Amino acid sequence: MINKKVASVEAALSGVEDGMTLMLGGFGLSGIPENSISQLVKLNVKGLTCISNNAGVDGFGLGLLLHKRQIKKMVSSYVGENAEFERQMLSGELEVELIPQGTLAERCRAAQSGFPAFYTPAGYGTEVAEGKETREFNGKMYVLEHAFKADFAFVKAWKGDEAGNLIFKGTARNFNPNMCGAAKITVAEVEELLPVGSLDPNQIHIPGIFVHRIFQGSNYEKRIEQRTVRKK
Amino acid sequence: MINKKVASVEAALSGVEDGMTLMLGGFGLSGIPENSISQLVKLNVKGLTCISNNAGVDGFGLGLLLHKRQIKKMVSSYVGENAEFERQMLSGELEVELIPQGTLAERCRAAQSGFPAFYTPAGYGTEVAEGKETREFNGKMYVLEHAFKADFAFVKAWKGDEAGNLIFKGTARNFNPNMCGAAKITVAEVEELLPVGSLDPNQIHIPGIFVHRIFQGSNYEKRIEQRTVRKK
Amino acid sequence: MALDKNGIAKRIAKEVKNGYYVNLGIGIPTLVANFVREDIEVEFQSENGVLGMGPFPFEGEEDPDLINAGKQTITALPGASFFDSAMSFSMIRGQHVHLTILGAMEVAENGDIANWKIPGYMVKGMGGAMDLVASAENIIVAMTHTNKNGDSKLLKKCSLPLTGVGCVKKIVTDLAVLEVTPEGFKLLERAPGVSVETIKQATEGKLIIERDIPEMDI
Amino acid sequence: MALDKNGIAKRIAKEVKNGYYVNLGIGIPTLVANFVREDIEVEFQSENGVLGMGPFPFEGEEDPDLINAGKQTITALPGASFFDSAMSFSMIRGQHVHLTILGAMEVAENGDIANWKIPGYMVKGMGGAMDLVASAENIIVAMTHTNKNGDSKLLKKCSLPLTGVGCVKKIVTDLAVLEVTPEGFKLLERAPGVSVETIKQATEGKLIIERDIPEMDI
Repeated sequence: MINKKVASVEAALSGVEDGMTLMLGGFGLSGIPENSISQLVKLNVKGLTCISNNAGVDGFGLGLLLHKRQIKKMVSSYVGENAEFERQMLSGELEVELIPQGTLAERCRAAQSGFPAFYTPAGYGTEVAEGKETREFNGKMYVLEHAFKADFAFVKAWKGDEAGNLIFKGTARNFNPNMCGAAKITVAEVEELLPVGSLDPNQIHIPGIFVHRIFQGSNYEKRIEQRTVRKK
Repeated sequence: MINKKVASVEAALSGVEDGMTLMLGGFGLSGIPENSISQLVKLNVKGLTCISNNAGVDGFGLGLLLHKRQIKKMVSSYVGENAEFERQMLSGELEVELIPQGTLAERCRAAQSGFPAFYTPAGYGTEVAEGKETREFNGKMYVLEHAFKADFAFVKAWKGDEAGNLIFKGTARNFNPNMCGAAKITVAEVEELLPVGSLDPNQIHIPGIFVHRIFQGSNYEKRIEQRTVRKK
Repeated sequence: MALDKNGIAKRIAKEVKNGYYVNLGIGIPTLVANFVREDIEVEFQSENGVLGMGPFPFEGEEDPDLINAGKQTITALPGASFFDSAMSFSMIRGQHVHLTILGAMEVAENGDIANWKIPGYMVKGMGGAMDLVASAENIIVAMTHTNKNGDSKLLKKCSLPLTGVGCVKKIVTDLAVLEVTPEGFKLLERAPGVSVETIKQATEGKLIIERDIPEMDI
Repeated sequence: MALDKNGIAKRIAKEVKNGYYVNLGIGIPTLVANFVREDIEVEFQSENGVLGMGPFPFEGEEDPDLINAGKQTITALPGASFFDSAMSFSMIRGQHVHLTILGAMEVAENGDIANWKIPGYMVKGMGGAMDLVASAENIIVAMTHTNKNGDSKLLKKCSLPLTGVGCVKKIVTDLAVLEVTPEGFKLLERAPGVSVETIKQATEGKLIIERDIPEMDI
């Protein structure tokens, strides 16, 4: 067994530098790597390119990095929950690349899996396809999309073991598994870090080979964006 | 919940006809759809194209279909365990397309996922790439490979529920998940068919949406190809 | 009288057939789940990674690890499954999801749809909408027939950046049900009490009216 | 004296470093696992869907649902995981596996390898070998220096259909350890008691001999 455990969030993020490209898991505020984001704020690294489906909200998630102007560019599919984001984008301080959600997921998976490029129908005929190669297969048009290149991927899992194996929970899974191994270094934070042998090998969502550093996270806030209930 | 349960192997294979293209899960004899194969033998459908990593052995697995000359063409990565196979291939009775194992898996996954084509490095510079488009990305050469098109996919899982959700066991998983939803109709046979609600939604390997028919298998033989042991 | 949101959702619910896997967009489409007949088998998919989505949770039972694509807390029904984003879009792109219901700012008479961007004003992003409209075989748009200024949203040609081309099959608005045909918007049904003339006035794109147009049965 | 299979495996085991994920081919490569130092952390991957592969099971503990790529019954160590074939080749193609050790029928001085087909005679297929050699950054070939007829397997150019081009980095045979360089096969080590002259005789491709060639330390 190859041990991936690091003792602290500081050790987990060692090597993160200004100008790097980062992947961050999560959908909305669900399944985001809260501890890694806090540490990025503390490190105050600047000029970051962040690949993440969303950009957090004011005061939480990636909103914390936006507030400190650490992000140069966001690559996302949906960014509509954040006034500071909107201000920076409209003023031109922040560069934004919006791409279809399925394309975002698959560009991560392509990087994880060693595929340089693939053809997808999403965005054909729209501004998303401008400047990109398009091609017909079986009478339907597709756009050529490329694997992402990133320096660090930060993911959040429910359970993990010291070999780096990960299990996610509910819809907090989302982009997290697809980002594992999709960057030069993958850092996983987990709610529960267990000794090797604690997880059923049949139920592991992401084998440890895709994870380079794993650490026990703490103080998860797990904020709910749209609390919606019905009456009993 | 959409119920996918069918009462019998006969019902599960209804619609299978001469000349169809079939996908069959399994690696060697591990995780093969034993019941569906038996029924194919019984139906005596002919002129089949079979996409399967291996071609069984004499007298078991796809070897049973070969013996009855039901297969016109095999699409596989490794076929070396079967004397009847070799005889038919060398005599020209059987058409054989050999493709790299990772390409085989991904061509299934592409069909499942709606990707018409992708670039992979496997086979570049070899006869596998002959007649195929090749292309350089980042200084490395890749081959364009296409999604499979198949009529039926036959897979074998460990546990399943009536909604068609599947859980596989050990290395009997192999190609089975990648073939689900990769053909027009996917038929899953399971060792244990459970009522809906019996499986943890977090531990499902293949959601029922990829499975059209599911049935309780019986009399699994699970033959071992290379029994290898060490001494106590 | 023009339908309200629930009326539109109620009419669309009739398009949901037995055995369908359905993806519901944010807004009016979300309401459709409330009106689907209870005697048919239907499963709802949400692109953030759940199949077999159930109703909102009871108060106190919200789970931050269980949300829908609108970031609302939800529940999972028996038979549900969770999966990653790549697999979720395998379901969508691979056409395993049978019906997509989503909102729109504009639809053109050739089936083009625009619903993700108003240049210089609103730039929230397309989320999963571009994958959905490029992939789904059956796309129903749920929207009001005109915008807040009273301008038609059923156009000859979209003025806003497109989400997808030639993909919309059916439109249900507060005024009418329309089918997108090679010849233009074919009027199928009127909202109860709404005249054909009112629909004509509210439709900029080419409107095809054959025979008498029945009222919706909702 | 020329090494036997175990000798070749033992020498290759020294190439396995701490923290490596390793894929072992069928035959001699499988034996390498027996000789890896016990004080380093290594995990073995088998492309049929297991990471953290352990030794063969004790008699009576064989599980038909737990085999390696050679279809042999195996065990899984603590920390192991099972996965599907697409994910398995994600590990391989994505270069997450650090070292691939496989057999060969021929290797050319430019690093080409042939190991899957003898036209008209043996056509078993490439299995995962083409993916492995096209993807791995570090490929070691384990083979005898000559074939049964005494012909060299280290050639100027492969005569058999290729498995991959320019990919082999190192070769360990019963006679020698060689590195594939832009100039040809660079002789690094001799098997104990085997002379440079013997290796020269057995090598058809260009052999580079710089300085004294040490004996292997096994």
